[in-house]
Amino acid sequence: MREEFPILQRKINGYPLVYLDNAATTQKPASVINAMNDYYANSNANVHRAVHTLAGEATEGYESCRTALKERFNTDKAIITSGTTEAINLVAHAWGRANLSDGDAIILTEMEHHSDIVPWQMLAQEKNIELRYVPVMEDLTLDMELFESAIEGAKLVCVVHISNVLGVCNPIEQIVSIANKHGAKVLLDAAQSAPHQDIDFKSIGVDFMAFSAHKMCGPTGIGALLVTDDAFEEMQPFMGGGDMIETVSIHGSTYQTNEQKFEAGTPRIAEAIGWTEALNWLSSIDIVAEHKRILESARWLANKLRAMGMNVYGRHDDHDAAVVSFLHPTMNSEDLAHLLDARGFAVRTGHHCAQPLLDRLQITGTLRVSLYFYNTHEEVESFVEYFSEILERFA
Amino acid sequence: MREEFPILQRKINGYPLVYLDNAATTQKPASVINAMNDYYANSNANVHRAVHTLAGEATEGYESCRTALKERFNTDKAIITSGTTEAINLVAHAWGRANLSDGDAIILTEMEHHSDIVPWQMLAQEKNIELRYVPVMEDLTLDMELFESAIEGAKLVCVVHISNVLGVCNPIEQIVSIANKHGAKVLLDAAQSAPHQDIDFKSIGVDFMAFSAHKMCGPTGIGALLVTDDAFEEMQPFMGGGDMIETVSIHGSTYQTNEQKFEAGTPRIAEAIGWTEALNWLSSIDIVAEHKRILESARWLANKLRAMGMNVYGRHDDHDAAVVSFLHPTMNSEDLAHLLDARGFAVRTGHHCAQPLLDRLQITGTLRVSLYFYNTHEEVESFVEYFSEILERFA
Amino acid sequence: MTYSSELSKLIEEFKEIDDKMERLEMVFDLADEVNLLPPQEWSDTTRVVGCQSEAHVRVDVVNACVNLESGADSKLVQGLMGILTLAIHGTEVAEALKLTPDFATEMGVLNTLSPSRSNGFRNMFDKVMREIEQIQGD
Amino acid sequence: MTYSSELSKLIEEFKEIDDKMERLEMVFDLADEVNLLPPQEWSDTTRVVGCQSEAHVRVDVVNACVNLESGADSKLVQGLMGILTLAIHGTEVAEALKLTPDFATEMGVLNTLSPSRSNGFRNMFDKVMREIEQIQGD
Ligand SMILES: Cc1ncc(COP(=O)(O)O)c(C=O)c1O
Ligand SMILES: Cc1ncc(COP(=O)(O)O)c(C=O)c1O
Repeated sequence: MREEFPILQRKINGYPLVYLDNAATTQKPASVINAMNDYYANSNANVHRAVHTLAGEATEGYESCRTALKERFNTDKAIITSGTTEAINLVAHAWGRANLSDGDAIILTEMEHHSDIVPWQMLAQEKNIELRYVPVMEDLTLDMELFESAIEGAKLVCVVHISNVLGVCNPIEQIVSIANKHGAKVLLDAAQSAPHQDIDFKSIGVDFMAFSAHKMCGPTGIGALLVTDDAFEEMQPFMGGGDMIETVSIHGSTYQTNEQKFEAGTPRIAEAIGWTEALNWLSSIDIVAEHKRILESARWLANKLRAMGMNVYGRHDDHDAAVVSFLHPTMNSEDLAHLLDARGFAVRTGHHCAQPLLDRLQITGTLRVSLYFYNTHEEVESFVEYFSEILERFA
Repeated sequence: MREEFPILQRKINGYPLVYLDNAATTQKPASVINAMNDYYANSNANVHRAVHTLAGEATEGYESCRTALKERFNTDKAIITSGTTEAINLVAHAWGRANLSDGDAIILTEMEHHSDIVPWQMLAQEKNIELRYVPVMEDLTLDMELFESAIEGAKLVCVVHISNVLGVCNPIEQIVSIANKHGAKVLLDAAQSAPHQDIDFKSIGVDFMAFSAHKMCGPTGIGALLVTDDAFEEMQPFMGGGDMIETVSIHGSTYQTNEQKFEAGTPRIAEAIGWTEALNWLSSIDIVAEHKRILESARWLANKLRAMGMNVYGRHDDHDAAVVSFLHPTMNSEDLAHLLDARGFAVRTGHHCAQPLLDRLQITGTLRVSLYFYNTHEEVESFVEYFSEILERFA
Repeated sequence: MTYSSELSKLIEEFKEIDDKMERLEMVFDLADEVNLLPPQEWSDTTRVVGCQSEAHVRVDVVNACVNLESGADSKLVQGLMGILTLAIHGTEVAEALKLTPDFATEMGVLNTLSPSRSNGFRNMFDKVMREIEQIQGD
Repeated sequence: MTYSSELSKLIEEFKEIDDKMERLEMVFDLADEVNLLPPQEWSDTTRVVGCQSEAHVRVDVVNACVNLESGADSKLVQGLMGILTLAIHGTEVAEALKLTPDFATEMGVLNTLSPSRSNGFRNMFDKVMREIEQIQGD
């Protein structure tokens, strides 16, 4: 598999790249890079409503992404956005502003990424909506008792499927069933889960699901919002412009009735074509087996780090992600990351766009190792080896 | 120059591609395609706040686009968006919603693209704002007298620099000076002008300027909004999420103070790197001379078509674009476009996302030929030759 | 499925043509095969939605056979209507209802056209079939 | 520009090292060169903004010479502070103000670091220089 990813040949400071920053973004197989290349070199044109051959090819390429999303995730509606963040903002503007009002409540969790907090804070301010945050407990899971008591009167639950800091997978089925009982819709932030699991949108039962291509071997600049037909009907247009309209006159406009209603302007054509290939690539591997394999490596790593005296933030249950967040008791994480980079190890430090979670854990950041399917256990072993060396030399 | 564009080698239905749909989107030189390729194959990582080498390279690559935009257009603030459409929607949400209210007026023109109409119609509905449309006159120019009388009490003027249907270049200096006198801000839709002219943002004097990379040899999925410092200070955040914040807590958030405030989520990294190369490519050619050359071809074409009995919509003044919109007196434009495609000629038909303009002209669409710098006069001649053949055979 | 001999012949003819231009020319020529529904009889009920241009059809059943009138402002679209006319006009309802849009794919006529045009054909086909079913159901 | 002999020596030493790890090690070692501003004296006035981590400096002029105290929670950042200390601590104000951040580029120390870290260095440098100017202006 590794030879399919050109960047894995890269040397950093003279050492082979060991890319362990996959929760931030994943690398791309040659098939994805080549598909975009091929589009620009052979078929580039603007889409929709055009007659010439290139425009036909571009339109088919763009729409093939929607088809691939519908197939992979079993959904009737797939709106293409610029990423998870825009997808969540789309829900806030297109659904939230039209369907929530003064005194309504939205439930968030302390585990959310900033992209699933800030849009709601803005909406809450504008519309005088109450935000209720489900706390994270000592064992790094959501306090489901408090969730049950908070749901009363809430119209929307926004929850991250898998935490990008902890790797913890939240009990979505349980959350959906409680929310449904109280007539609340559920928005799932699947930025970290869509890359790691086979998700069936219809059976998981949420109303909205947001994710990004770049975290699942696809290009930057594109993502999607999956929506149930019911929720779709309740959505008002968000951004206005070309492609999302049916007719425009100086007296007013009418809109498309399908997903294009929410895709104003020239769309992300090359990106859609690249993402289609990424979805194909994911379908070509045994993602369940691969996930099990890298999760094993993550567990092994977490235990090693604990044995070395690190504070590890994660539990690594079977459905959790292969993410290991940790802190050295005294050494600064960024110093460590710099030293790791000197030997080609790419890891991430900082607040990982989840400050409320870190506030709860009473820390300001972690050093995070995150694995994807092209990572090997040997890479993780070499990480541990070199990390011990650093500690001996610098701690 | 043509050999720099891989797609120009393409054959369509066995005939060499003659790409005359440049107002819809332009083709990409190899340098642009390769830069994105190279990013994905060697430097792909998420940007900002990271320590490792790849993240550093990705951040530099992304920010180099902003630097290139600032240099090329002489501006202090360049916000990166997904395109012209998102840039205009950003103004409507971030500036419009915060600074306009009940009873205010916005001036548009009948020549606007839907992307510069629909966002304002939506805002007008929400906030009870009056929209005043400056009419297009017989000679295809704006009625500046009516503009002067409409400006009274208006807070914002939204005007297209060059019409994507007519190629007509509007008198922006005059519009800005009238608007300034009445304290109205000006938003320039530069989607068609940024690719064809050297524009100095500070000296043209508008407050906002929106354009897309894909119409100037750059990739899909990226564009920009240039903003004056004053207008920037009046803008409230639009989309919320990662990267646009300074701090987030469950009690509220604080925002970045630079352009990142309006760039929520993982940005368009590969696209920014590609666009930088496109801007470099544009700087490497003599755009004034090239524009003159293709405008000459457009004039020649317009005259030929008139002589063949076509109705041509355009005047082709020195600053107008090399766009020729026309109609056959009886034959359907899409039929013609299909026949043209049979011999490799790519043209566009339809309403070109400018229905109010077509309403004014009392037509429902045109057949549009639009040239860019890699087009040759020979291509235009062969177009005329083949077009006459079609007319003989089918009209 | 099996086609009427006229349709079969048409399918064969189409298949033999390589040049897009000639295929388009053939579609153009077939525009004459429609029973013309003149523009003054076009209305919202006759309109084929989702077509780029104006395309109108009126379906009836006369003596248990399909009666199809149609017209469009695009000659290509009217050519497609001509093909459909050859396929089902005057045939028995039961026979007509057996037709699937595959025949157009088989002819290669759809990939001669832009995706939006072939969607238009699909919409027209669906509208005609739906109306035949409805009339039959009444 | 000309540097003090101590700074010049440091620049030469840095230039000779190819391995990033060793260069980082050298920066780490230079963390001891600061006149430590202990965490309990860190405040909003001493904070270098735009740094990822906590970085604090206090500048004074004593007998017309620069007095620089500093500290950071990152040893690398404190190492950068150590370099700045070697460059300007104890030198005459007029001399210190001549320094530009180029010396760090010349040393190759900045491209050892991530862009955000080198921005942090830049911010620290600017803050220190601004404060020296201010004190001198008073
Ligand atoms: C004048 C004008 N404005 C706005 C746009 C919209 O640009 P985009 O679709 O790239 O957002 C276009 C291009 O279609 C245009 O020609
Ligand atoms: C859990 C989670 N939600 C949302 C996001 C935002 O995704 P993007 O930056 O691609 O919009 C991320 C990634 O950073 C994430 O990990």
